[in-house]
Amino acid sequence: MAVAAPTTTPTIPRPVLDHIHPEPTGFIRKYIFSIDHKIIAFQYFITAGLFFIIAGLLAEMIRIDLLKHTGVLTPNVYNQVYSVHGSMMVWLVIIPFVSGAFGNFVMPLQIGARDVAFPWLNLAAFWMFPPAGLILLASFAFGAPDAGWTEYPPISLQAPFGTSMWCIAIFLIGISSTLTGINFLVTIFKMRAPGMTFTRMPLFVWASAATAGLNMVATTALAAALLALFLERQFGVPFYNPTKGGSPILWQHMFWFYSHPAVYIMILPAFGIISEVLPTFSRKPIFGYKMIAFSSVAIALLGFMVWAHHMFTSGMAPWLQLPFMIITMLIAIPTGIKIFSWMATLWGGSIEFSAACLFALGFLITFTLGGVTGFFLAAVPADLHEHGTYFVVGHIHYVLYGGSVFGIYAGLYYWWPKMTGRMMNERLGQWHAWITFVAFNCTFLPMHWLGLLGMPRRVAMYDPEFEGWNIVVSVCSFFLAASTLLIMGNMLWSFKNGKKAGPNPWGARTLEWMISSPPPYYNFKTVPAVLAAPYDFGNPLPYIGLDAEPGAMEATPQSTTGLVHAH
Amino acid sequence: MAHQVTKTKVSLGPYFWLVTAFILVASAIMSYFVYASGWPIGLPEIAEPAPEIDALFKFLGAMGGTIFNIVTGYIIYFAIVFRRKKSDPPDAIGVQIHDNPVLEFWWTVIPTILVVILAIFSTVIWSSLQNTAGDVLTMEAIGHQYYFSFRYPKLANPVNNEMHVPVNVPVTLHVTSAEPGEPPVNHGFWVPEVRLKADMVPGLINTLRFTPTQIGGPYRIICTEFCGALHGTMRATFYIDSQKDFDKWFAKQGGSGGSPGAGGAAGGGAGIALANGNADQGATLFAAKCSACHSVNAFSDKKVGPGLGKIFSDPGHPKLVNGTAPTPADAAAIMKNGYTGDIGQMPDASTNQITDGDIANLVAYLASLSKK
Amino acid sequence: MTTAAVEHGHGHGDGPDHDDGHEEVIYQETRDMRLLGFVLFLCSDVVLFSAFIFAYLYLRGTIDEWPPILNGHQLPRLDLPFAEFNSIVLFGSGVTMHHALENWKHGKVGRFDFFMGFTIVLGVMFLCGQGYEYSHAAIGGWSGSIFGASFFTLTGMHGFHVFCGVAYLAILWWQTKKGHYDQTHYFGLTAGTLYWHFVDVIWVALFFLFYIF
Amino acid sequence: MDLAVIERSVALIGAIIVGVFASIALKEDWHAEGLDNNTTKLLLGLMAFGCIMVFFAAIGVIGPKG
Repeated sequence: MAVAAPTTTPTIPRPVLDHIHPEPTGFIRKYIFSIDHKIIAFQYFITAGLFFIIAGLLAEMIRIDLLKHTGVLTPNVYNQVYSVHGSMMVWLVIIPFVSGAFGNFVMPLQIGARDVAFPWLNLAAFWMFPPAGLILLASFAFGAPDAGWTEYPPISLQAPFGTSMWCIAIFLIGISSTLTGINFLVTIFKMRAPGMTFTRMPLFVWASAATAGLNMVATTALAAALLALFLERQFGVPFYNPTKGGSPILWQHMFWFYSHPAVYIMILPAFGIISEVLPTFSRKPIFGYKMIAFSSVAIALLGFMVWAHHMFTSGMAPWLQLPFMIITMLIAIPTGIKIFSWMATLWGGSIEFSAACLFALGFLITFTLGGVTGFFLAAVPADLHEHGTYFVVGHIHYVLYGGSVFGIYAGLYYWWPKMTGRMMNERLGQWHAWITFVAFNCTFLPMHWLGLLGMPRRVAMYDPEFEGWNIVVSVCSFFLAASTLLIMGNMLWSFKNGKKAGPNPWGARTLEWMISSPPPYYNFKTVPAVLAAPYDFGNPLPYIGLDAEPGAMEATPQSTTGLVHAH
Repeated sequence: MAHQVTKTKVSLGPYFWLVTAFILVASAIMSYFVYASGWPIGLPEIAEPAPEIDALFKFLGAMGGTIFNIVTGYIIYFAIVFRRKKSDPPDAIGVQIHDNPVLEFWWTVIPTILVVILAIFSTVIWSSLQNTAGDVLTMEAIGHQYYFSFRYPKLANPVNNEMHVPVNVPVTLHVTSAEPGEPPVNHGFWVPEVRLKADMVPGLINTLRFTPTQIGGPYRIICTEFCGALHGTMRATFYIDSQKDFDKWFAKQGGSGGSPGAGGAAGGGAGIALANGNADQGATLFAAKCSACHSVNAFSDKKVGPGLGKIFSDPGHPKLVNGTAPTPADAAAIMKNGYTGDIGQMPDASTNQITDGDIANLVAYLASLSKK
Repeated sequence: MTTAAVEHGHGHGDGPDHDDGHEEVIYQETRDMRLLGFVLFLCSDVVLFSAFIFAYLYLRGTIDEWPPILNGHQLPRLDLPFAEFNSIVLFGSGVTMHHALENWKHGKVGRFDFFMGFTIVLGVMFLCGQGYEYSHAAIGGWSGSIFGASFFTLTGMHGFHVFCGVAYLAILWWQTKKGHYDQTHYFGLTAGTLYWHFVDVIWVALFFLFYIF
Repeated sequence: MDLAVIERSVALIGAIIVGVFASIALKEDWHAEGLDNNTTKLLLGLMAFGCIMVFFAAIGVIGPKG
């Protein structure tokens, strides 16, 4: 920064053109400690993917235990397994996937930036993530956390040392998310290509911005809650322990003040992905761009005012239940606007059922069901029956698996060619989509009825009359796990046999498709100027000053789904 | 936009209105079945306010089902009708519309109206849960690792793992957790058939109000907050008895006759309030005043008088007073008035120099012996 | 980074590489981004303190009278007069820091050094004051009661921030000696000043919540 | 006790001085634009408020009674 220069600052109407670091040489700097957002995104993919496998296996252990109403595992093991499964899926899989991986790879490309605002911060944020995961897994050696991913005190105060390790791990993830959030916000505010006004940003960027805001604000609240829990566990500092004047309810307030926005941290980027995939594969402008964009922000804001709807039975002042119930129901309105706009985007389109598109359609259906059961849980009197039962388990899996993970799959099939430069096998991808969709619903739909009929969650053994449905659920969950092998195989297959993607295999119109796949280190030789929102199929592309890769600017994409025999 | 709005009007798609009609009819039929059947819960409604809560469930089921049908129906319809056909050129594109203010207005307003309706409906039922009017039986449920215990007024000792309430008597149930000395952990109290639930939080008292309406049982009392390794096994049984059966059960527990709900019925035989008897003081008293003639073993272990160890639980114990197995009330009456009959003689309280308070303590002590 | 960036700019021959304003543009753009990032960081830090303040108020609301009872007798209030004194020490350091930056902007390096040193001295004084406060605050220690828990945790976190601030200011001072900044390029000093004001303002809240309220 | 009086009087004088200087700084910066200046203004203002609070605490107007 030691630049002696004239005090006058010429104002040039363009964002940071030269905000790019020289390309590193040498394996370590290039692939391990790279500050390139694309490499860091890959690192997030690989790490989160590994954790996804582990957490998935833990989930299957849960289902194996529940095959018998007396339980198969010892209760202690079971409790640790499901707690770590939940914690990993939320903090080590979905959040890193949606904001760490997709946010890092796609967002800078879509706004025409050469990197994120603070590449070194990005690097630091990533390298807090694998240690956190390892600490959480290592906690099995010390008695892993066993009170669920929510770790309610006071029982989590009496748990063995593993719970303290859980605090440390989640704290690290929290710092990482906060740094990423700040980084992304600055990137989106300061580094958009010239002419890319807010209403010309791709919708995934809007979603990333809302998510980054949530990450930045909410996560530090979680850090505080975790710090207090850690201090109380290790030094007996009374925050939560009722016998020393603390309050167990305090934890629930502080935890859910983060963890409800966290639900939107996990789902908003998925919304963004769907908003990119649907227009591309129905060859239509997204319907109601502004409404979708603003509803993301509205959801993010409302998300801060509903946390206590997780606590209707825990003994808040009863009058507090009403405002939280009503605000929670209000969130259905922006969400509904999104769903309807996506439906309208399909209308009159020329829909190509690529794997990504199939997952997007599956997302619409499963997420709608998740939203409907959300109504059931928001209404206080109904929640008094459902709280703490398998109904809640079914609901959370419909929004997190049927929502976030379906979105992640859609995004993977959509951006994989851009990331690797090779296509995946579309047929296999379509099979993956169908099997996942069926197995998913057979796995999680019965849980709602189990809950309503009186099966509480977090139990290692249950009443005999529920055994039949639990066997169904478990068997289907095995198919669901098996379906994951399809996409893994597909990725490996594409590395070897996948055919070259070219810059723009889907005929998409956002900026990342205008450059070669995989993108060069500096992303854009020259940063283009943006003339309009990206989704007007049929019109010429709204970018100038872009020396596009050959083939990118063609209006006619070669179809790669095999359903259409192009050229 | 105007021309595009008109553009959307032309050819919404083949059979669009037919499909719409189908979706709506299907939703209507589904809603009908939701209301006709026990769906979505399908458990008996054994207490107020279960019917109200089920009404909300039915409304939610019908509304949610309809929304789901509409979304899913149109998605499938659009996916079929607007799919890219093999005949289409690879550069085929869809209708280039960006929005439709009218449509967007309505699909913002209608959900808002639905939300308002649902909010009002929920609030009404919510307020019916809050009313404190006319609670007659006020009792306490306490969660332990891993069992429930229940405290009744006028009952010295808590009852474990079994909750009886008389039918048609409004119950105010205070739930909490972890008596002093126990490790404090959260529990939950849930009777699915009543549809109500409250967390049992140490150092905090939550309240449930309901009015049993159907005699029956046993029903499940389920712990719904994770409370330790054996959380899954934590159950208790819940009975709704007729007033008569309840009183019998209550007396068996050592409750001096008359329902605790009956609003201060004369506590115990000979008008002695047995509720606040103290078993420990009773033990010392027994050693001082009774052990000369009575053992604390089975009835057969006779000194001067019979063994009293299992007086309230031993079916073999002879009928003393009114043709029933001895109740605490009977025992109290005998201590007060003395006994003369086929198993011997016992002087009255004044001769034995024991006060009514002593009698209460002794009965409590005998009751505790009978539980062992 | 800037120099690297410039090389890169040459490498790809975009934009007016050779005009003198170019590096300046890069500097300003980088500065704006860092400033925004730093302010956002402060916002998230505010949330961290707010969460603990919420915890303190919540716990305080669970009991009828404050301070709480510990082992049968009610805990005393904290030492208000000393806190007033210590607060003024910290607030004073805020003003001196402000003047340090102003003088730097106007190129008065001598007065900058004076105020910078003054600020750091006051910061250290405040930390010593906190040490004294801790040593004779008879509220049953950190783990004694919810009072000790919230007081020592919150002020401890604040103290940690002040400590980091002092270290940061010292580094900045050293950097000015190394010629890292000139009269128009002093983002580090701006950030340091913002951070120091932020620490002051957090203390305003803590002073009110623990000593007045 | 003595100590308290000294502390209070120092705090009182200090509060006045610091408050005045903070207000002056605030007035000087009032029209300065930019994120950094606006943030500074906000923070300086809150700090001036802190000085006022200390002032009233020192003269015993606010603070726990007894």
